[in-house]
Amino acid sequence: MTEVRKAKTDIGPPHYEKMLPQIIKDNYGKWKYHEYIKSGVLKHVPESGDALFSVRVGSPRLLSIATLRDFADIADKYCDGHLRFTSRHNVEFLLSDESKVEPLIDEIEAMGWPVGGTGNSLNNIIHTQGWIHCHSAATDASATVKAVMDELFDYFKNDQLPAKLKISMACCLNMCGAVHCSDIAFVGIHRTIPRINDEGVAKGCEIPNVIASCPTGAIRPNPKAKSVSINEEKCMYCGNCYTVCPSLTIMDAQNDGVAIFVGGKVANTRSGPAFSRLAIPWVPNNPPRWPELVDAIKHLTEIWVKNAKPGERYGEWIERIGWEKFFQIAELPFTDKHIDDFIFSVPTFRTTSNFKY
Amino acid sequence: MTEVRKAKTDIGPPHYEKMLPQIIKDNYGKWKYHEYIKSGVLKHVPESGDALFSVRVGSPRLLSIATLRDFADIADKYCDGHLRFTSRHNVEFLLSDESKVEPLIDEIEAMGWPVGGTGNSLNNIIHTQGWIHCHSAATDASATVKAVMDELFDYFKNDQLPAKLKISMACCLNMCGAVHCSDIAFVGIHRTIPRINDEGVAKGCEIPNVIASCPTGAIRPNPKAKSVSINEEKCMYCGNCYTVCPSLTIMDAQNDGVAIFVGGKVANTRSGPAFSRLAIPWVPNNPPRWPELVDAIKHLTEIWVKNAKPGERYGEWIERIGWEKFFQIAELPFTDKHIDDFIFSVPTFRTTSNFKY
Amino acid sequence: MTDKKRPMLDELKKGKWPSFVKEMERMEEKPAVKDLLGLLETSYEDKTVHWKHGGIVGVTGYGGGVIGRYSDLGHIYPNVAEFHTMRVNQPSGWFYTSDSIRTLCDIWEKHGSGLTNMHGATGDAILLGTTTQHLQPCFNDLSDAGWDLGGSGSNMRTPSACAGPARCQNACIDTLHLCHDITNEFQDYLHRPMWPYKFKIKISGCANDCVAAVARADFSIVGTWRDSIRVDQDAVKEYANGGYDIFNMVVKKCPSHCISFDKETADFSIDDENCVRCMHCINKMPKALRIGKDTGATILIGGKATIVQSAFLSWVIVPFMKLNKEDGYAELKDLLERIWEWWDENAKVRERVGELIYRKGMRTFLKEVGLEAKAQMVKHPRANPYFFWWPEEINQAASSDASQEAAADAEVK
Amino acid sequence: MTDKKRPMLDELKKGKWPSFVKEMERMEEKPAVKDLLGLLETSYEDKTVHWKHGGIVGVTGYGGGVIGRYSDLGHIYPNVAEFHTMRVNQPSGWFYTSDSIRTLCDIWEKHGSGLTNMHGATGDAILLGTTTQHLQPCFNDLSDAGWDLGGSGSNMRTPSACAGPARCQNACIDTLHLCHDITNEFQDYLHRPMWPYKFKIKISGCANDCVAAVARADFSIVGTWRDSIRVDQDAVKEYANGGYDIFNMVVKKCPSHCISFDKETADFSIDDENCVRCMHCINKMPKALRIGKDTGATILIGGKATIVQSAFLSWVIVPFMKLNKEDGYAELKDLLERIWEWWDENAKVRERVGELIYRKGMRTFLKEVGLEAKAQMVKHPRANPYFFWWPEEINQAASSDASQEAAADAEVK
Ligand code: SRM
Ligand code: SRM
Ligand code: SRM
Ligand code: SRM
Ligand code: SF4
Ligand code: SF4
Ligand code: SF4
Ligand code: SF4
Ligand code: SF4
Ligand code: SF4
Ligand code: SF4
Ligand code: SF4
Repeated sequence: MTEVRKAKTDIGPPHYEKMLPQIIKDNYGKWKYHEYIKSGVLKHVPESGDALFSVRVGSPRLLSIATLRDFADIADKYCDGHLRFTSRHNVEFLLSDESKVEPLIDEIEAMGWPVGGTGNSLNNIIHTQGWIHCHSAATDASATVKAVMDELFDYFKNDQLPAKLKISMACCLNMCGAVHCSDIAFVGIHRTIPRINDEGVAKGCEIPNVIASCPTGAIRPNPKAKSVSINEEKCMYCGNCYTVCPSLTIMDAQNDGVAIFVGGKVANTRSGPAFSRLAIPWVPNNPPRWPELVDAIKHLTEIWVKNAKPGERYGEWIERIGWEKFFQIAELPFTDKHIDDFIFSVPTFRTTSNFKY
Repeated sequence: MTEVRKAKTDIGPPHYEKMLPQIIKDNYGKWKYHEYIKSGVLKHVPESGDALFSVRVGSPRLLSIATLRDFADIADKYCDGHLRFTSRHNVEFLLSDESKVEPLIDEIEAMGWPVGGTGNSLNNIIHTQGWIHCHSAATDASATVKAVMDELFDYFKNDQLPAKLKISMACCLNMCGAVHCSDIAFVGIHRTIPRINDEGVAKGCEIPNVIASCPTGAIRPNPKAKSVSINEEKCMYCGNCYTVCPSLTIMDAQNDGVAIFVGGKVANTRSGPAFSRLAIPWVPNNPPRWPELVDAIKHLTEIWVKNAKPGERYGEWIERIGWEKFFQIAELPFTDKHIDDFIFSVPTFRTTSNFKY
Repeated sequence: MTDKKRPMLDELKKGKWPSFVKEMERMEEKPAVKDLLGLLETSYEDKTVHWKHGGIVGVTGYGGGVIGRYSDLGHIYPNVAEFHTMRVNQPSGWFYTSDSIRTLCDIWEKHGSGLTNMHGATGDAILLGTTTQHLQPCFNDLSDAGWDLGGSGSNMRTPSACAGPARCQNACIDTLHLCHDITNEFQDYLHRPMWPYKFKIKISGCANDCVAAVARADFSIVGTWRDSIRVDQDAVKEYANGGYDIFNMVVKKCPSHCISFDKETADFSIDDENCVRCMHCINKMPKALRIGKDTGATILIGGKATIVQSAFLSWVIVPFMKLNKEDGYAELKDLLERIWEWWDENAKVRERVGELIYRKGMRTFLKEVGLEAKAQMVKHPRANPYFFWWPEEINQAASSDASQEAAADAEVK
Repeated sequence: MTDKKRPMLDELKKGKWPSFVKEMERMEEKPAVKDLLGLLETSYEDKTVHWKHGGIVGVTGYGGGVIGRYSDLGHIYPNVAEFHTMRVNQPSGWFYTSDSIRTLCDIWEKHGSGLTNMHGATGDAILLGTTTQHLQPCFNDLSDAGWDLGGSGSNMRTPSACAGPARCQNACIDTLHLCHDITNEFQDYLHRPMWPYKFKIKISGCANDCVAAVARADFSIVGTWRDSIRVDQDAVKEYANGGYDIFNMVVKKCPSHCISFDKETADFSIDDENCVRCMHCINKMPKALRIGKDTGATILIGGKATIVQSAFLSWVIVPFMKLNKEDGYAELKDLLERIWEWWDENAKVRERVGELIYRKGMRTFLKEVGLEAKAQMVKHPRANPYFFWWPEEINQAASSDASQEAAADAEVK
């Protein structure tokens, strides 16, 4: 460290109370109900009869301080200096004065920031670092998300979908952002086994940890080289060994790409939380706009919009019609890749003659 | 072998056609519908308009040739010499002449053989060898079945249950008779780890097979003794090592007993096949009539009869109300034993806040 | 032979359900049975079993069909010191003539205890208890009378089938013929254990699965159809007029909600494309509804009891197979041979086929036995991203480029 | 720094969704950002990443909060040769004042790239990219301004919470207060990695789980209630009169079928004993239905993503806990400490708590942390008979008798 001064540690985050607008302080915990004023605008009414308006603005999540300062100015102008961010990385401006809602919307949209993403709409895409910051990324996050959101933009603006549509993205199997329970999830994947740089392994890696890191036990010690060897048969390219040992290079530009999962959900409502399940094993990395990925997700979205009953989340729709019907309607090939062969595979097998052709 | 003569081999079983009554030969594959005439009596009507009557007689499955000859005589007298056995070990007399049905019933019941077990009744209890013939039995089969059937006899005679009630029994975890998918299943279990006779193991057992036989990997080689050792922490007393190695004695008269599972089903109807699940971890071996076992099964049966809706199999009833409610209604303690901790445990955990108190 | 009192067994002669003790006593004149009764009373006193593991006993030419059994109380009950059972292969569907029963009785009177199990859980007629020296003679007499033994040990086990077309309107396939045909075709596999472990085949004529094929067989054949359920509207109306609650007992319980029913007109119609053929509605209104006409079977694999990796229910590997009597079920038999070959080559000792598939993965199984992946094989697709690619599916050039990168990478570091 | 053209990035400035490229270009005057743009263009050309594993960098006194990052193209893009991120612990519920935002901006303008993620998937405000030498000064300024870092590495990760009582009528617990309280209570665990692996805590005010606690946290706190849903019949009628299809959209979708509704009178009643509190009906008629009054939380454990043993969703370990602000959430914190102690002692390197429980069994976990087994913990009880007995539960005398038998047995053989 260049500097000697040691800062005060363990002070924790600023107290949230300091951040709350007066109307929230007044009605904290006393909310009665909410209404959707229009797409992107929520009205929350407390027992006191006040009214809090939240204007939700779509964000790429990667924000410059220049933009953050713009937001601060907007907050000052319309919200007595109060705003928040959502668990899906949108911005929410908090107003106590209804008359300011439309002006705020006009101004922010004029600056190029879309208002929407509430109710039965496409929510913002949870995503991760990708090629902008993470060494582990099998695909890019920001570009794929941008390309998909551009294409599905109207679903964010309007709230006329059968239900909420939660799309999530992760750039490798570490799945930061927990895409494993989303209506539609896409994940960067590898398709070839790591190339071993023996020298690097010998120098830089804890061999026992490397071996332990493999979900399928594909890694064996290679004493001669003071390194490890990988059983091709057992390796499914998860990259976890690469996470613990940089000398097991798994990046493979020609073969890396994106897998798409569908039908997951987090809320306990009705059916309860559920995992997303494999729909499309691979689309190529095709910068800058990943057309194959965008088409696939658009298609997957549209068949749901077309076939789901009102109120049915993606997975609830599939559960009703059955996965075999889903693959028919989606016109997707069902392959051996779709059949689980990891630890908990057996409970996913169909142990009945009850199915549709 | 005392005798030199070698018999003809590989001739296979007698041809079934030789065994079929004329009415079946005439209408083979041409049946139109069936009716329940009364409990224990089925009427099958083919396109031709004939009528086949089947009288089902409850059997202990262990039958003497004396009794089999009695049955043969009855078959000659009423059925032109034709009878069959069912997949649950009952006897079925096959009549083409309706007028003979009642006389047959009168005669066979007079001999002490109950007619029933059809429709929504308690079916015969599938069971296994027990102490009559198997070295592996943790409990007896014939006596426990007899005791339970005596107690639930009326449910076999009448067909007024909410649905079919399939009770099955196995005398050890090998579960011959596949009790794992029954409305109510009871199974002989051990509760203490095998005692190792090192000498015997060294002499008589294939150590690799012994080690491989353990579902939980509790067995380690014990080179000094040319034997094996067992990790108490990991042994759940399944007895599979005993199956492959007689010198790992697992019988323990004080601690062996019976576990009771509920809610399984085989038919694909409606919900499809399902496993039975643990209700009561242990009741003692208490010959000759196992009163604790009988009471438990009677109780489990009665709460179902009382609470199930028409047409609901045991498991369908529980699925509707939820397992937590089942344990309340049954007034059974829920213990850590009820929580799966084997290979496929995780998918059985409740990953939602949706439950009843 | 002892003249021991048997208070506990006597207790088990009471009650309304037929008593196995009475059955045994009917044979008490046989010394073995008298000793068996004594041994059992002793077991009830001790609360434990008095049998030991069976040694290898059998009949010439066969590796299976006999279960050796010895008592640890042979010194007290000498007549059951040896007490082996023979498994006699039942006729398909367990149909008998009175004479065929008598033949079995006569043979067993001559050679054994006179006690039987009709039937064993796998389906055989079990002749319960005899001595080693009687095994061959007994088998000879059985064989002369046209009977053969069933399976035991690491071989194909005796196939069994439901009553099917002989007695049931729901039979989508000829269960009896198929069972008989397979049993005879594979006699060698049935009698001569040469496999890693047991392999069971069960055949049910419809989804009611009256032989519990899905729960108890490694290879489960379940009859079904491809076209549509036959509806007799008049008969439906009769049920309705008869006061039967069609809506609640049938329509509402349809698992795929594909029945529409008009309570007024009693018009009943099935959206067959969405019917999963679960049999429920047909079961509840047998006079009005019938199985389709284009029938065949669903093939499922892997069913087994608890040991070792916990119980498996069979899962779908062929959604629909048209079982052709004409060509002797060629497609089915061919599939069986391919499965056996793969299992035999790859399984560990005492590893059931379902457990092997679990270990190797369905993808390997399907490829090796030449089946195509179908969505009907799963309840739902995998949730984890741990799937594999076959070499031909990936860009091979890449790996080399990649290695170069790797190298480059290495330098940079 | 290069003046490379960026056709692909330019492409990503088009379209209606806000462009991250434009955001980056707003900071282009910063050399690091210019290089970052170049590096990214290169990644798009190469179709691969150009970052390497991070080394150990950080601020004095902390083991976490900073993610070290280096480029493998440092020779071409020197200003991102080092490009570490700092995780700033967000205020509960992500509420900010414009001034607090400006403060962060000023500090980050001085010390870093001027790029952020608002927010990271765990919840922190991420300051995206700076050099090693700026880490400490930046932290000092943050600390002086009242900000602290969040978690990274094998420690407790930054807890997060939904808007809860600040903005939502469904809040069954004070998510913001609880989140802030826990974060401060466990500062040491948050900043100093000393555990086998990461441990995440997320707090949702109700079963809608708006922070995806069950999917993304090892320890998931989900608000709920014990009494009954509050129904405002008049409001229900308003929905009905308004033409809202209460029967199909609400009643029929109730997972436990515990709502009765009279289409004529619009009488709406809930059988609360059978309500599983899934929130659906409340969500659909927020003006008519409200959460109960006797509120608390369900505690679930084990949630995590794919690596290693595939993704787990958290499962119930405490069906209902009354979270007492008064005693500073003593019960909850005590439970956390017990769980951490057991996990810390027993887990392998990089073994999440859910994976440890899977390996050791719930029975061990429950015993070690002192929780009682409850039926609410499982979807259904075990199907296999592989359960264990604690020494105190079995008849100890036995084993010795048994050994004697064993011996006897051995002789006989
Ligand atoms: C602002 C936010 C919480 C926060 O603290 O940031 C939030 C706020 C609300 N959620 Fe949420 N939810 C938020 C993330 C979530 C998540 C988490 C996620 O998406 O990653 C979930 C679970 C996702 C899932 O199920 O897969 C979630 C599942 C719900 C549900 C259940 C939806 C369903 O399918 O049944 C409701 C109820 C509803 O919408 O009727 C709900 C309802 C609401 C309400 C109506 C609650 C209220 O009255 O204030 C709020 C407005 C919803 C809306 O946007 O229309 N919220 N909500 C989050 C906004 C994210 C965003 O910017 O889009
Ligand atoms: C005779 C037998 C087949 C055989 O070849 O031996 C048989 C015969 C019939 N079964 Fe079965 N089932 C027979 C064992 C089974 C089994 C296997 C078992 O019990 O181990 C099952 C699956 C068990 C399960 O689901 O757990 C079985 C599930 C059914 C069902 C589905 C019941 C349900 O819960 O939905 C039906 C349909 C019905 O009863 O409405 C059925 C229907 C029938 C019908 C009505 C079919 C027909 O029209 O002929 C027959 C008379 C049923 C009755 O007893 O009321 N049969 N049936 C078996 C009699 C066993 C016994 O002695 O009790
Ligand atoms: C006789 C019979 C029980 C009965 O009373 O009906 C039986 C009896 C035995 N079975 Fe079984 N099994 C019998 C049907 C079954 C069934 C049910 C079925 O076949 O439908 C099962 C469950 C289904 C399955 O196969 O998984 C069954 C699963 C086992 C197992 C566990 C195998 C597994 O992989 O789970 C064993 C253990 C072994 O094979 O080592 C076993 C082993 C045995 C042995 C040979 C004991 C041993 O470990 O060597 C028993 C001999 C008892 C005796 O002394 O007569 N028996 N066994 C059944 C065969 C009669 C027949 O041929 O018809
Ligand atoms: C920044 C962030 C993604 C983002 O863009 O938002 C992130 C970034 C990284 N995660 Fe993550 N994880 C982030 C939230 C998550 C989440 C989601 C969550 O916390 O809600 C998950 C899934 C939930 C979970 O924990 O299971 C997640 C699961 C992982 C894993 C897999 C851990 C596992 O047991 O499954 C790893 C691998 C590891 O830790 O070695 C990982 C590792 C990493 C590393 C440190 C890469 C590595 O292997 O060292 C990434 C650093 C990227 C970079 O250069 O900045 N990250 N990571 C998130 C943290 C920001 C914040 O503090 O707010
Ligand atoms: S998902 Fe993978 S690549 Fe993306 S940020 Fe997380 S660890 Fe890095
Ligand atoms: S990539 Fe994954 S599967 Fe392959 S060796 Fe590495 S850890 Fe194992
Ligand atoms: S269940 Fe066990 S004890 Fe009973 S017959 Fe089968 S192997 Fe023997
Ligand atoms: S009894 Fe079962 S669990 Fe115990 S050692 Fe033997 S095989 Fe393993
Ligand atoms: S399985 Fe089907 S065909 Fe066979 S007896 Fe049962 S109902 Fe009839
Ligand atoms: S067979 Fe089953 S799925 Fe098909 S219509 Fe009848 S009840 Fe419904
Ligand atoms: S989780 Fe519940 S309380 Fe929290 S914001 Fe969502 S709906 Fe409101
Ligand atoms: S909260 Fe859910 S379970 Fe309870 S009544 Fe409403 S919809 Fe039904």
